[in-house]
Amino acid sequence: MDIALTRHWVQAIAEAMDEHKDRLTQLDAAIGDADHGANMHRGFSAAATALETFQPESVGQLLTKVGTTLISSIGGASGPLYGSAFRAAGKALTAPEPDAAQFLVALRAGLAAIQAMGAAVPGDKTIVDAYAPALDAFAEELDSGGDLAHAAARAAKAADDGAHATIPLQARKGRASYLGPRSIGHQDPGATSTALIFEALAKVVTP
Amino acid sequence: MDIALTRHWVQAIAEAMDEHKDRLTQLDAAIGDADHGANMHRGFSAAATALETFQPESVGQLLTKVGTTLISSIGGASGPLYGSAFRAAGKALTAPEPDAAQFLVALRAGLAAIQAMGAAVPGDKTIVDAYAPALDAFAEELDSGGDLAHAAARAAKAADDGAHATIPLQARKGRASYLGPRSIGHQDPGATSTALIFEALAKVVTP
Amino acid sequence: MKKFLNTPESVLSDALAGMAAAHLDLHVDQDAGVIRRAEQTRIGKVALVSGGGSGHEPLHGGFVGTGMLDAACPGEVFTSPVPDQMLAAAKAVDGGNGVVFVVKNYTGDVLNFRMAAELAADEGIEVQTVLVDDDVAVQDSTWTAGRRGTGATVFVEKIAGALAEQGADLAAVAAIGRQVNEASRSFAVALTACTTPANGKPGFDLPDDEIEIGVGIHGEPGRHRQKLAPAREIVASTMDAILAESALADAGQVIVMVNGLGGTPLIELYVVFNEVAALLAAKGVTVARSLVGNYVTSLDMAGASITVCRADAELLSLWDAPVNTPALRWGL
Amino acid sequence: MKKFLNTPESVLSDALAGMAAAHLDLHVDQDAGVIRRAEQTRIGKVALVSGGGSGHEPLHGGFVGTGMLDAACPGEVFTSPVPDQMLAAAKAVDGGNGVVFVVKNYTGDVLNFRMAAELAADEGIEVQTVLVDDDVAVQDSTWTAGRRGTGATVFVEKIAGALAEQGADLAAVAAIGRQVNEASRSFAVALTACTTPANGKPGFDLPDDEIEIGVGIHGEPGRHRQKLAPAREIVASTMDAILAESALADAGQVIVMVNGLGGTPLIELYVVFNEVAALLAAKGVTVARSLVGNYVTSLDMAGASITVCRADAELLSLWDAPVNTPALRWGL
Ligand SMILES: Nc1ncnc2c1ncn2[C@@H]1O[C@H](COP(=O)(O)OP(=O)(O)O)[C@@H](O)[C@H]1O
Ligand SMILES: Nc1ncnc2c1ncn2[C@@H]1O[C@H](COP(=O)(O)OP(=O)(O)O)[C@@H](O)[C@H]1O
Ligand SMILES: [Mg+2]
Ligand SMILES: [Mg+2]
Ligand SMILES: [Mg+2]
Ligand SMILES: [Mg+2]
Repeated sequence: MDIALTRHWVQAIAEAMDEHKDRLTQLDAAIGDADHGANMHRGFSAAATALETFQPESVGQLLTKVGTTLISSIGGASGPLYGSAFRAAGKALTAPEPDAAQFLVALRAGLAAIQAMGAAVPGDKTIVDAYAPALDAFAEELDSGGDLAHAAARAAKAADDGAHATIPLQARKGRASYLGPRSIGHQDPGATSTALIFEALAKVVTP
Repeated sequence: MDIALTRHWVQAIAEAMDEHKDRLTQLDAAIGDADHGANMHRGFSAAATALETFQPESVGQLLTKVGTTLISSIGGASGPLYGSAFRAAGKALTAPEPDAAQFLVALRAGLAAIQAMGAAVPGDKTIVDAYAPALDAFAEELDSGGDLAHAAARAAKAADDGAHATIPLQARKGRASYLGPRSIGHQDPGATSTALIFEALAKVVTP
Repeated sequence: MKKFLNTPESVLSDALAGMAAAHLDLHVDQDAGVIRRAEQTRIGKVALVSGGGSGHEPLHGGFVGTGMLDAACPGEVFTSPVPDQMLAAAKAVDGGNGVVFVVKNYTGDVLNFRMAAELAADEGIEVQTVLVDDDVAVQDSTWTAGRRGTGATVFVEKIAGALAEQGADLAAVAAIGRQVNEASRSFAVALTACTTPANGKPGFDLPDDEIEIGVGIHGEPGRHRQKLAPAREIVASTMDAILAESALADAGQVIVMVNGLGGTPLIELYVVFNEVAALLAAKGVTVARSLVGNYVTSLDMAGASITVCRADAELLSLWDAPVNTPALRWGL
Repeated sequence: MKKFLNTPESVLSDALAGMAAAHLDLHVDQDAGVIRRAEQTRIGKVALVSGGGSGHEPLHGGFVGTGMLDAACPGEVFTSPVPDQMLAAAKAVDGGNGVVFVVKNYTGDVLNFRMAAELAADEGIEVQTVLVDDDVAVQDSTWTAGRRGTGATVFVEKIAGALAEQGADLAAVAAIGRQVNEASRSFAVALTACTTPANGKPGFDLPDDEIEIGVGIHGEPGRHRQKLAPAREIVASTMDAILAESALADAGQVIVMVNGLGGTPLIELYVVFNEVAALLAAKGVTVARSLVGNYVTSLDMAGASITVCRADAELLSLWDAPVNTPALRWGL
């Protein structure tokens, strides 16, 4: 993972959020407050814009900058969560251009930050339900000798499956938890945006 | 016209207003503020109730009482107009049990009161457009030798025709005048309630 | 129809009971149909009485209190009160120096207040009537019942109320009320129709992308409809209508009210106010005072009205005078 | 969607510009996303900062002023503000004796305010957070994010604001804020969904004869739906939910707010208040103070919330202390 590729990743996320803005908002309307699409779009547009004039010395610096920008521009629950995740990922990287395994460590730091902050565990119908299985798949692929592209592809698939698997769950964190059993039957917006983030990663690292 | 018959008339008006409440309100919704049915119903119910314990010595006293009750219970434009009409009619009667010609004089005093108060002329799309032709028909029938029953029947028909004839008119008085040309194409609620009043009269005086 | 009510018939009495429970400074006489200050009128003070159909809350009952009205007479929903109410109010609050009736120009209000004024005169109470007719959506011609009374009522009641509180006589209080009315013009736009409890459904049908221009405050349709437009455009044409009639071009200072019709939230009213302020600033007119909120409503109608009042130093100082009512309160 | 706006994206900045134009006592810093008193904080006075998503007007910006908040941070519609805003607010209004953050209990608000508190601490500003969680429609359990913060926010801001104005220290101001929150419980019912400008259509579909019970203030669906019922029944079940949690039975005196959610007119709120007052009177509880109106809204949602706060003499005297904000004003 180099700086150029990471820039492309953020750019790809911004495009995905733009494209899927309405879908995310609709998912949030069903069990939340109908702003997740606008939130993610605002945040990653801001991040992409911030990167235009930012010349980092490492992937870590770049990711940290993205996180800081997300925190300063999203608000809501997703702002601090995604923002802290990117910041933690960035700070976890020591190598300026991490290899796949080092990148996995960074992604793990991101998930840890989200859980430290939001206290969600798998099954709570949150970001974690897409993020955690994505990392498991990523790690498995690396363990069995796969490269970054393959690992990212499997992570994307796992994140998407994880997002779908939130449908039958009852939310126990965030705004959707207020609905109690009525949150069942709807896909979690945050898990869905996480799946988009991993899909964007897979896209940019696939040669 | 005797006291008992006049009581029946007021009772019949009250019943008609109850029955046609929704229609009057719908007509008023189109070009006014959707309260004419409720207003007329409230007013004539109150009048009928007031008469239950009222022992007048003349038809005139009875009509005056009805007018006073309408003024105290309707409000809106129709309260003072109909109330003053009944009061003026009552006060115009000297004979305790007027004949048809004397009753016509009373009805005329009622119309005069409405016009003195509201300054409407025929064609303004108001009560007057039903009331005035009703009196003309009433007078014509008496002139050609008809009795009260026939005169009232012709008046009822003329009032109803007059109410229908308000449809193509543009309102120049009352709330409907605010609509300008948009008031065209709707039947005037007040003219319609006047038609009901004459229809009730025809009903009770027909043997 | 979805409303918080027990029965359509009991809305008014339930709401009045609620007002009585909420505002201990008010005395609500349900039998007489009068809301008045709990405190007796100071001897010699000119009393202000207003009233009209209900469904416009906080108008009028919400403006009863020190520095504004002495009493208000609520009619049935959208129906002028009956003369007995205004007579009872006048008798209850007359301080010996006469009563000003503040009457919005609707046939029903005019006729019922006129009868009440005659009855009051019979009882030896001197009455002066201030007719409010500020709504430029209606042409004041022999073809109509004249301009309607809407938002300016708040300005008339506040400013005449302040002068009365300062001890002015009947003629002076009535005169300033008329002056405020003359200096004020309003125009309203509806995004939806309203539903009266008795009718149970919206007064008119309005497609999802159309708005009704020049509505009154009784759910009656307006002068015409048009496609929904950006707030800036709606405000521009509304202000055109207002400014065309009121010769505000040479007005140094104005009081402005951006008023919600009942179903429009405050955030949108601020958007509207922003456009009004920008437009007046561009014309060199200073917004000296303003109100943004729900003051003269039309049940649950979504929409807004704009009222502009040309104000000199005297009007502004009366505007700033203390007022303590449920809906308007400062300096006390 | 029919709203007064220019574009869905500009609603917030246009509304803030409108607030700035309407309220000259306020300083609206659009860049920083901060609404604060135009006057500098008195040296030594503890400052109160609140904030949250927009769409709840007059909350929070309408409660900035003497005797209440020092600053408010408006987020995007229904979206918590970002930490930068609260940090900027804290820096702008700190009077040297610390800042109280009044935070409604939503994951987003909690997380963003927490980050801001850390950043403020880094800059040497002492921050205490008062978390408001009064909505009994949500069970406070490990299965949820905890009770939401709704109507009690007004009570907390008013009473803690009064104590801060009197010169109390940071711990005392935070403590009374927490005490008010503990003493307060709320419950809301919606007759319609609301429409966010970004979404453009109602957040949920509600049949013409059904209402949504236990809604929050962000357009999210409630706990269940039921058929429309008379106001008396709706209030009875709402008050059951409130009284079950807050042990008000032995409360001598309470402050009550009947709050409109944005699309419900005042006449209906008075009908609701009447039922609340009757029900409390029957239980021997005295309504010592009350508010009836739109204070914590949910855009254009038709509906109402009821908040009850157990109040002792101290809370009542702080409630009565002078306040001068756009939305709450007395004694000044
Ligand atoms: N405690 C939490 N941990 C992890 N994710 C959470 C938590 N709370 C909420 N989320 C995620 O945030 C998403 C909602 O984000 P968003 O709509 O942007 O914020 P808000 O709920 O403040 O409107 C939810 O779908 C959920 O996935
Ligand atoms: N100046 C007037 N002269 C005669 N009739 C009038 C006048 N103004 C209004 N009306 C009648 O009153 C009717 C409306 O009555 P109503 O709905 O009860 O009162 P409001 O208009 O005050 O709501 C109109 O349909 C019209 O016939
Ligand atoms: Mg959301
Ligand atoms: Mg009518
Ligand atoms: Mg009427
Ligand atoms: Mg949100």
